[in-house]
Amino acid sequence: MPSLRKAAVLAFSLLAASAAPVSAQDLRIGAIFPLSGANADYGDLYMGATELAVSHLNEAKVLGGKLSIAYEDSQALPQQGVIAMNKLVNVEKVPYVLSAFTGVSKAISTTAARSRTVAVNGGGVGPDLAELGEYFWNVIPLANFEVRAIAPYLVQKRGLKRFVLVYVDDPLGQSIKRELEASLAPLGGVLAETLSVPSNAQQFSGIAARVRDAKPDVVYIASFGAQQSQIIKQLRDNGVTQQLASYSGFAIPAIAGLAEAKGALFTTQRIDWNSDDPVTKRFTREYQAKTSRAPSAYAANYYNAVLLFGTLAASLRKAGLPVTGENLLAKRREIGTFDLVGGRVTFEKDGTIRSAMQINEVGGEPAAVETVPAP
Amino acid sequence: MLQMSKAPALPATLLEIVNLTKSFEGVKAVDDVSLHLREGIITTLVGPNGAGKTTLFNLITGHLRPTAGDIRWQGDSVVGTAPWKIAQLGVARTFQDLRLFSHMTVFENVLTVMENSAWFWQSEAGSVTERRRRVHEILDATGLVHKAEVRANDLAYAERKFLSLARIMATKAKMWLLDEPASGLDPGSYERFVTLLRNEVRRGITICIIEHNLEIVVSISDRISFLDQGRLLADGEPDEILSNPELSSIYFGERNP
Amino acid sequence: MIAYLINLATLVCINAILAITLNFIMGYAGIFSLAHAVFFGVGAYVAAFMALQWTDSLLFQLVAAMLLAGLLSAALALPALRVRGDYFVAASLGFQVLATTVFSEWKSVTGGIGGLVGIPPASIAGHAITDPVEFFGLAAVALALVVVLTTAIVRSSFGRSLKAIRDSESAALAFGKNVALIKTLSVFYSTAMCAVAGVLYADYLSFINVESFTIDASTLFMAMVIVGGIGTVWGPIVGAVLLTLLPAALTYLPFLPRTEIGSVQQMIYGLAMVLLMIFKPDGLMGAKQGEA
Amino acid sequence: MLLLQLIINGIQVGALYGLTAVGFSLIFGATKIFHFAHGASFAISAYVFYYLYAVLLVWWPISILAACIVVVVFGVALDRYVYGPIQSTDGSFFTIFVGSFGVAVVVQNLIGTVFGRGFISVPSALSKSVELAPGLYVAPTAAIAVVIAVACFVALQLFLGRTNIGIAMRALSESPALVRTFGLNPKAVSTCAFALGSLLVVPAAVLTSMTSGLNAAIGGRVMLISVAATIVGGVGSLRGAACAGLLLGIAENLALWRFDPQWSEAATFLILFAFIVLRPSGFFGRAVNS
Repeated sequence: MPSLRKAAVLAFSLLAASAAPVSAQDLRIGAIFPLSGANADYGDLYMGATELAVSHLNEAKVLGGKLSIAYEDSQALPQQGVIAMNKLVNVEKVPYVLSAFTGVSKAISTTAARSRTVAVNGGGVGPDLAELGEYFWNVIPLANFEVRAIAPYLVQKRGLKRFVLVYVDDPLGQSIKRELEASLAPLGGVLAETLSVPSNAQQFSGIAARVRDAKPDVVYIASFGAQQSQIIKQLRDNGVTQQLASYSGFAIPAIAGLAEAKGALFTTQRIDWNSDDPVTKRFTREYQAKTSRAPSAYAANYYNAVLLFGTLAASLRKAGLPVTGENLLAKRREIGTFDLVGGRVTFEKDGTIRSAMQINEVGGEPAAVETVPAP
Repeated sequence: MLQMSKAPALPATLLEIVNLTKSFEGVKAVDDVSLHLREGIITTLVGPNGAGKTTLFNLITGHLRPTAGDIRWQGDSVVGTAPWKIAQLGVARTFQDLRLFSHMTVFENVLTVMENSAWFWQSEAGSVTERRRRVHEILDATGLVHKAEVRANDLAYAERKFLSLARIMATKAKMWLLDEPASGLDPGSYERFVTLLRNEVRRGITICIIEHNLEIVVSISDRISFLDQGRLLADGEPDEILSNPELSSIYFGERNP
Repeated sequence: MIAYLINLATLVCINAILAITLNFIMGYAGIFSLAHAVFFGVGAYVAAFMALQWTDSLLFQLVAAMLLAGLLSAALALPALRVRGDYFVAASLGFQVLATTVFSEWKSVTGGIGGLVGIPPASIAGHAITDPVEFFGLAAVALALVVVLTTAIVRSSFGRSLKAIRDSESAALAFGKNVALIKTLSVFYSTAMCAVAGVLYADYLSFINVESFTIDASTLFMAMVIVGGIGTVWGPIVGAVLLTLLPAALTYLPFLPRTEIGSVQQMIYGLAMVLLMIFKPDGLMGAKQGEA
Repeated sequence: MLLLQLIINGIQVGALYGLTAVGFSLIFGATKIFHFAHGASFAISAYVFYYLYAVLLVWWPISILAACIVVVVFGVALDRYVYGPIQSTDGSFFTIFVGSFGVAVVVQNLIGTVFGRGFISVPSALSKSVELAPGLYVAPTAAIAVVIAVACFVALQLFLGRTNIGIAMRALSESPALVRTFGLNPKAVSTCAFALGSLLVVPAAVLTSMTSGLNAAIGGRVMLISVAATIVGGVGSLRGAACAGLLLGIAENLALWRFDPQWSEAATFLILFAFIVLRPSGFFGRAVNS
């Protein structure tokens, strides 16, 4: 039961928070994750990583005080996200908030900019996340990179030219649609049909009929969470036998465990789990030990987001400056390049990062089918 | 229709019903009825259950639309007119099941009837104090003064009957249609009731009443119209109707083929 | 902490306006609508769209939102109010679902599921309201006006006509009440005031999307009215306070796992609805003699 | 071919909608209770079946039987301990509706807490389609759905037409007094209506768990469809509810032929509105204007 573990982690951190003496040196950051609702799986995943990062930073004692995270539940819903953000900014007065999901991230970005609080996204991949102001950072390459990586691979290496897109009609899905439209034609591929679905839809037998009718070579699915499993299962049940493809949304346990999803291809940012870099090594080893899960790109991103804060806050402390959103932003611009899980990362001007991508196969060994270098 | 000998001088007709028919899925609840409701008198509708008396009321007040025929108020047809407009022309009614404004106080029940339809200002209904005085008067006449602030739902049965009457007294209607207003009243109450009605008629109100209790029918009626199975069988002076053996046998259920 | 309390208080004011306006048609006109969130949404979208495209003037936003919501409801009310009560509930339910689809599909106006981001703060006579305390003041004034106006209407002759219709429509008709007009006017008033809450909401959060205007929101508003006491003046306000503060209060219970707060909150108000209907159908503030 | 495929999909979905709607309509007709928690019954039976069959690996007939028992107990208990007390104090349409609504909210969240809010489905070979004709795929579940729906409906009609209690159930909505003169207790008849009405959701719940899967919020959607079908079919007409359920299922799928999927739910409610405005009595119902 993942929820039990999650509850245990929470109970523990609450106990720890209340037991430990609070000193003026202590630091607190916020996190707005889906902890309940249909996308709680993701929140669970992220939390394992952030907790690990917090314990590593506290062990290292580089901050001059204890670091802790105030978690708020967004249910992956924008409105809940805004309410949570208001609470974090006004009550907890945190300088730094971890965010997830494109919709939630967009929603909290106004508050972030107005209150000069840094918001860091490690999960949402909608390309418009790059345009949310200087206080909004992304430690995850956005979906345009994902589409640009997988499209040439499918068309040129696999010879799959005819695409059908099944997408949730939200900012992420729309941007993937735009990106596919733009990148397929030059490659000689065709986007034969695009089918949008409401985010709460359950029945996909009709969609399956339309997918079959379009006679695709490959079906690209741009949904998230539990709905992805439903789409895959019902497509397979209803006679869609073609190759399935997706973005990093497929990097969750529910998909890995779904028999119907076997063989589906999806992109994630490139992370060499077997790299010799000490940060990556330690993360890989301890994450696996602590959560009994294979490390994933999502986990690495949120680990990185906390680590990034640690690095910035430590150097601010060293310089005798208060840890505020403004100072964190200035410091990030000053340092520019960071050693994080997966290697060295450089921030672009708009607060996003570029990274090499890899293409994975569900249930495939080895994990990565193909590596695409950073553009 | 049985023809009764006509009395020489009848009052003018206020409401005329002309060949009125209403059928529900082929069953004629009111069947070709023609009737004059005359000014300043009490006309009683009698007849066994299912004779179509209440349906006739519903047709007059516009709650139902006739299948055929015409209803004329002071000479003008009112068929197809909305019930609230007919009410504003001057036809008020009570219901067999009372239909009080059950969650409102007695005072409010009467007051709201006095007020105009949808607007906040009450140009025709007089000043606020004037209206309140009038409500008080009516409650006094119906013996409900000490219950003014009680919710209609919490009244005793007889009190509810009187509230139903108080409500109709508050209207400016010229004609009242009363659907079994006295049923279930104890003798003391209905005496008070009959007196009240008589006073109102003296003020110039025209009343049409549905009543089963023959004692009341006798004591109250100026004219009687007898209905059975939707048809008007007789229409005339009380003693004429009540002395007709054929009608009384129908009334008491000994229907002859 | 003060800032957080003011944040909650502002949301309470907005929710109280919604509950009062819903109570107005449910409690006094006997119209049971499960589509209240639609008009909340119309108000919010009008304000957001205007603020993003034309003007940040609160006055213009309010007038436009109220008119649009009111006219839309009147257009719908005319055919829908002809049918029986349970049909109206079903029709309003269907309308709510349909409106949710429109809100998420009409992307050029509503921004789709992604919503409208970065709504500029509203201004009164050129003064932009960005300070949360000022905004709370604005919301409180709006709430006070709605309470006063609604109470005045309920106690007026119009209010009595409304209650008469609720208690017996046929009797009201028989006493010369223009039922269709009165009902339509009351729906117009209720939804126009509901749109005021929408305007405040959009300007306050500076972000809106369809999720705030779904059937869940309509259910929550209905629960506020019912828990507080349907057809009473203070009931909807009490209900709004309780149900708005409930999730915030639950976050302070240390033994409750974070992940379950949403469910526990909904279970509490679901259960409250059941128990109230069994033991005290008039709600917490209801059942005073003579109050109707 | 796409059109034919969509119609077939629609029939499968519609058959299950029809059955569920008949259950709702039966309860509403016989007791005048607007049983909003009918969707909750659906969710409960689906989750009981899922838990026994897919998690505990119980033999399927026993899992279905257990689902039947639990859902009947739930329905009857609601009638006895929630609707009964409400009816005895106030009993207006609205108080019952609110009480029922509250039950639906509680059940949905309880299921979410116990089983999680994510999507689950029962793995079954029955939901795997076979290609009947080129481009035409039909799963065994479609055939099962249609057969069971027809069988249940015929059985129900026989029961209502031939047995004392069945006749009483139809009479109850007309006049409770009439039922008493039959020598039957209206309470017992209402219990029977709840038991039967709740039982009718089981086939749909079980098949849905195999085809499109479940989540905790599924009850709400089922409820919307049932209410819509009851009204479109005409209140009090079981035949109408069944036909309307089928119609809504087909309409929802046919909408996919020309429109984006997010409008398919809207199709349901456009039909509902059309009926409410143009023909409020439904296919077979009585006039209902106030």
